[in-house]
Amino acid sequence: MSILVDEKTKVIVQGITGRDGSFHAKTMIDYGTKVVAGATPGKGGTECVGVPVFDSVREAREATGANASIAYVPYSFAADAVHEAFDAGVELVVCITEGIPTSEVVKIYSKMKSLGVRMIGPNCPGIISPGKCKVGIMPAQIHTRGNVGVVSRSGTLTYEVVNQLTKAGLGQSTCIGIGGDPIIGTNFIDTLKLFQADPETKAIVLIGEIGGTDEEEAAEFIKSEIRKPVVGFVAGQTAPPGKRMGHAGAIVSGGTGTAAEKIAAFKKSGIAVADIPSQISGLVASLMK
Amino acid sequence: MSILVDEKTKVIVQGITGRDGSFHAKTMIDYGTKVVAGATPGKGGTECVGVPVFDSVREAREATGANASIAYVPYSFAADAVHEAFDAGVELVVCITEGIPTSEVVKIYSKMKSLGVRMIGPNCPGIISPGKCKVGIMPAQIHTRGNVGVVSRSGTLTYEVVNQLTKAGLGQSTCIGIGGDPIIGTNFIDTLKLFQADPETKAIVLIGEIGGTDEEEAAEFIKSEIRKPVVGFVAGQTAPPGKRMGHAGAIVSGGTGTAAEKIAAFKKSGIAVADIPSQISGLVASLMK
Amino acid sequence: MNIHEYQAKEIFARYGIPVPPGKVAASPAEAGKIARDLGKPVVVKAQVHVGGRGKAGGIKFGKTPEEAEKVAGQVLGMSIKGLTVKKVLVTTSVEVASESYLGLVTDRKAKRPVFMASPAGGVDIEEVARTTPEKIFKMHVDPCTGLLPYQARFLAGRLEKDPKLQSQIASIAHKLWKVFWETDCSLAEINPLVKTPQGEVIALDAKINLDDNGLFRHAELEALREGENEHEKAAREMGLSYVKLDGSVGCCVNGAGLAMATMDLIKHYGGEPANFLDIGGSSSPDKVLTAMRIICSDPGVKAVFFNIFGGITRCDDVASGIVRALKEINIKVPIVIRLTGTNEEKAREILRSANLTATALMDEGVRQALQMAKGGVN
Amino acid sequence: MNIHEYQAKEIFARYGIPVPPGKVAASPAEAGKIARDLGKPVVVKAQVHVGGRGKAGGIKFGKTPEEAEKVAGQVLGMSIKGLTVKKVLVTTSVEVASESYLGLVTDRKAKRPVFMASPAGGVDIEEVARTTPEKIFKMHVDPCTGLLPYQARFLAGRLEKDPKLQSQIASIAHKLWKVFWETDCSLAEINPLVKTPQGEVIALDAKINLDDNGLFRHAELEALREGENEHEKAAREMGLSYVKLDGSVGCCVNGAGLAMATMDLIKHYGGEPANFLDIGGSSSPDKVLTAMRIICSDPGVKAVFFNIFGGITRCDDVASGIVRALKEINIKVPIVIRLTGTNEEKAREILRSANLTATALMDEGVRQALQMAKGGVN
Repeated sequence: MSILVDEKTKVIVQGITGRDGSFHAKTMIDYGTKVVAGATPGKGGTECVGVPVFDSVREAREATGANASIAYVPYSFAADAVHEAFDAGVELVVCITEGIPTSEVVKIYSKMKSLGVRMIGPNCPGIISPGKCKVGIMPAQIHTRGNVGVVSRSGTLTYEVVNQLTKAGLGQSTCIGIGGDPIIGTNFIDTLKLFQADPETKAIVLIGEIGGTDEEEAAEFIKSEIRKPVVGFVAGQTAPPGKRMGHAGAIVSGGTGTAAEKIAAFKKSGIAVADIPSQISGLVASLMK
Repeated sequence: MSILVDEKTKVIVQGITGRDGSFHAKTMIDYGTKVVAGATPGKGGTECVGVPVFDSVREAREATGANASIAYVPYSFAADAVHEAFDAGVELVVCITEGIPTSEVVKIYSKMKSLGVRMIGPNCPGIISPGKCKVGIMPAQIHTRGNVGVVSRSGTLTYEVVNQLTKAGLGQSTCIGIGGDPIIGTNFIDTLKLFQADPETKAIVLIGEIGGTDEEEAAEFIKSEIRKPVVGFVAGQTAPPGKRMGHAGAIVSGGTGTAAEKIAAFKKSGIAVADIPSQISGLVASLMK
Repeated sequence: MNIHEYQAKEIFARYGIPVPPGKVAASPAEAGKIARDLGKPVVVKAQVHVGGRGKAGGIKFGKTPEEAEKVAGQVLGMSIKGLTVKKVLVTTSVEVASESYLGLVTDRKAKRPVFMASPAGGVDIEEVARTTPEKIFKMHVDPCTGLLPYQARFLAGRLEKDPKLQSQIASIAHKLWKVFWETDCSLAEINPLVKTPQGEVIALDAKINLDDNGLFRHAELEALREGENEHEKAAREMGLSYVKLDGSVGCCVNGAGLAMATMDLIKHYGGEPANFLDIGGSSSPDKVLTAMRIICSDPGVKAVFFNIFGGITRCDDVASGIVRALKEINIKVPIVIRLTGTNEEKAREILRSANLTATALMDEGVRQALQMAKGGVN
Repeated sequence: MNIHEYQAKEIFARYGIPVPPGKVAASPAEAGKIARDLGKPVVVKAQVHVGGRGKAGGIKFGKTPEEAEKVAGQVLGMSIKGLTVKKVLVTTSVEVASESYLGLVTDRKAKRPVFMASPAGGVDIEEVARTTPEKIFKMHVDPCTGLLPYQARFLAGRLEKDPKLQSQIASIAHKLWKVFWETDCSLAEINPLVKTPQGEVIALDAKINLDDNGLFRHAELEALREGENEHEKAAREMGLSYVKLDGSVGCCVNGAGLAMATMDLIKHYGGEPANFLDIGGSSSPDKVLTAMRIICSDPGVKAVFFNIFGGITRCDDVASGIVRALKEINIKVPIVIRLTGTNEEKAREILRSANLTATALMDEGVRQALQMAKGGVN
């Protein structure tokens, strides 16, 4: 097993005919992901990287039975693309796009909850179940199949950690980047629940960063609900308050959202905390023994 | 048993301190309904018809554990009252008010579906499970406990029919007026499902009227899903097209929504159709034998 | 409530939907002046609350201001389906390369608004729905998000192939949605939506029906109400629902469903109802008085039938109203009363004191009223 | 993005939220003229993007225009928490009977906007939240319906007892919601919201933070951006995220999380980062060039550390950028490069040809950079 995506996942690429869309569609296909269709308005009936293209997600889904989509769409159109996918009956939408207005994400979240569907992101690298399915932009070659579940608000920092795990012989069940925006569709707790229920996942790596209180809530949840070893790391210990550190969500404001608070919460909940990223694989290895 | 309301229903009266609110709260209490609280902004801490009044529905619900509410609120504030009740965690809201803009009801319906709660109405007389609980404005004395479920888009026409049933010795499990507006929270099919599942209900009377296609859809549903005898009646056979017959929803437009079509649909589905209201009790009696 | 094409086009223009320039005229001279000011060939269109005015000769062309004045003279005052044309809309004549349909209504089944687009424009959309439903494309609008860009794009794509025209149509769709939602419409329709040979998309006609329940928050739209006669106006202002019909038995009923059932029952027993009249929920003698004035003003009425099932409506209030009406209005037709329910006994006493009786049964009441109407004497 | 009080008040006024009349001034003379035009005693308020200006002496009263000019002269040019005051807001002085708080922020946990009201106004709301949380009343707003009347009523009821004042506050709450939602705010706050002895409710202060992600659809608000230095501006325009810090190791990293982790690691090994810099997803040599210009303009920087984990970012693009930067910019500090991932080998070749080397390990790179920064020689 694994979580959210696997061999059965059939993916529509929204914006497949764009530069990023076609590039990543190809890397996903090369990895073995079942990319069954693309959707670009006005390009219906054509083909792109060997995949049939439809004018709308609805047509793409009806023709292929896809159950997931990934949106490579500029920020001004990305919210619309997610709505389109949900309205077409897609159950899992991965939204890579950075820069979507928070108010639009609020509306998407509200719709998501009322339909009982799921968005990963926005502003995220996507999700990969190594050896099975990749729906995202992460470099595939650093991943290997195994039993560590990785969840992170970051992109490249996740690659750093996964790379390490792989080199240390610790494969991954699923790696998910949940996104760096203040409001995201799938958060730590949502993911932790899935990892807890997944028999393939034997240990969990949770990579947080400053801003918000998602890590604190995750810590509480881990303490009461997670029966698998968890290794935590929080980026941004040296970030000054009031400044946005790249990610729209990475900001210490009003004295809350500091790395120190998050690390304290992790420790209080019995999570093994890595001081620096390179300690993570060692901690995982020791806990999995 | 019975449907939706019974001895366990605990009711908040929204707008209890108004003229209509206090009058109907009293008749409900006299009937034995558990009216546990009233809510009127600015009147919190007072008492009305022997019931404690709160400023908000939230406070009323938290203090009393009420699970239903009824809104006696003018049309310009009624939609807000329904939202307030749902936001406070009330699961069943009866909205008597006539004249709420359709766009407001559309928004309420959308929220209702996403929260998994229920509104009866608007523009309806409410609901009564005779001998147990009355949440509405219907004259209580014409009802008697028994095994006929009555569902209707009308108010006084329902009284007419119920009165007849009672006089013919045919008591009712529950009588529900679903409302005369084009968009209503609970429709025929919703109610039919409940009557089918209710062991106390042995036969169903369905009173439709011109406008929309609710009756046609109910007929289809009855044919495939309902295993209890159904007697139908449709008001408005003599209504001219294009004219609104009182109820905002009672209008034949574009050649659809005619009584003739609805009656034909009923007959096609094997529903016993009464030509005139006074035939209804006879048909019910014969089918219940 | 229906409003005229010229009023709907004013609303469209306010929201930025392109409509041909034009103005409304009440006289041929006015129409001629508008045509002169426009400086182009015009169309003169009858403004009446009824469909099919084209076939009835209510739309005519005027190449010159003189011709416009002449045809306006023909259209003004003409009768279309029983309605007299009192106003015409004079607009520039538009060259048409193709016609399509774009409209929005409330979908009662889906319980949300639905957009409809059809390349079969300029004809009755209900006819298209019946004969070639595959030519109608639908998109439901989520009240939370409003019309989404992908939906507007879909609709536009069903009407035109050219991306430039598609984006014009998508933009019109967004504006039409705003018109519909912000002004509480029950229908907002462009039929035909035309493409000109120059590649512009224009709303050649405009139809708006307003949700009566929404009017309280649009005073400026309520002011557009017209075509009501004094009785309809009096009924509305008193909170009564009244629809005039052609029969001989006047009806005064509490509740819309019961009122319809009463009409049906009159028909069932071989008569014809003279009207639909619902005196509404909260009874008052004043309402009954107004209702009687309205019903009895119809010369076709040969008898009046009261059908009251007391709930919130109190029978004694209605009885008092009837007694007062008999004193204050010169009523020349017989009255048959059926009442039962709340305060029935009190009501009977009040009626007795005025030498009136009442039955408790609807069927009996209707049969009596029919007999009275046939007899024709007081 | 933060905007000034006077700009926020302009937005408030556009939405009908009552604010005291006033204008912004950049010189004492201008301030005096505004005070004269207002014809009343005024308050002169420093306009700086930082809190606590009152305590710092940035708010002063002027009973006469002359006094206003004088105090404006004191406030203009003063330094508050390191920021120089370049503008003052001159508004009429308002008599205050009581102060409260009304604000809206995005609640990251509930994933929707939340209204906050507190009778404890005029003080730091975060302080209130910490010390007396029971004095803060919250109401989440459903994005589908917006602020509902019952919610506005609830909030108003927490601030005042008098129904007239409550309805003024409820109306302000509705307008504040529109400001927040329609202009893509991340915070919209009135602190204090004051009641005057005459029974009027007025927004005495105004604070708005804008969601950076929403600015693309509000060109008029984007134009309010100020206080950026040239490097911050250059970074933003090139799509880089840059935050200046006080350490000695300049950082150039792809990805915000990795950039933060890099800073933390520098600290972990005993150094101090000179900046946060994320060169973003799609790499290009131009971006690297701009990043180097910005980093090296900081005189505190003693060494530059590149930390690149190639994914979408291609290592060869970054290497090319570094080589170009070394040619085009006069770089006086040593550069340490860590790179791995997409096109790593190509990148190493490019670097080799310019006599540069790169490590593949982050920890090693950081330690080297620290050594270099301490050594201080190229």
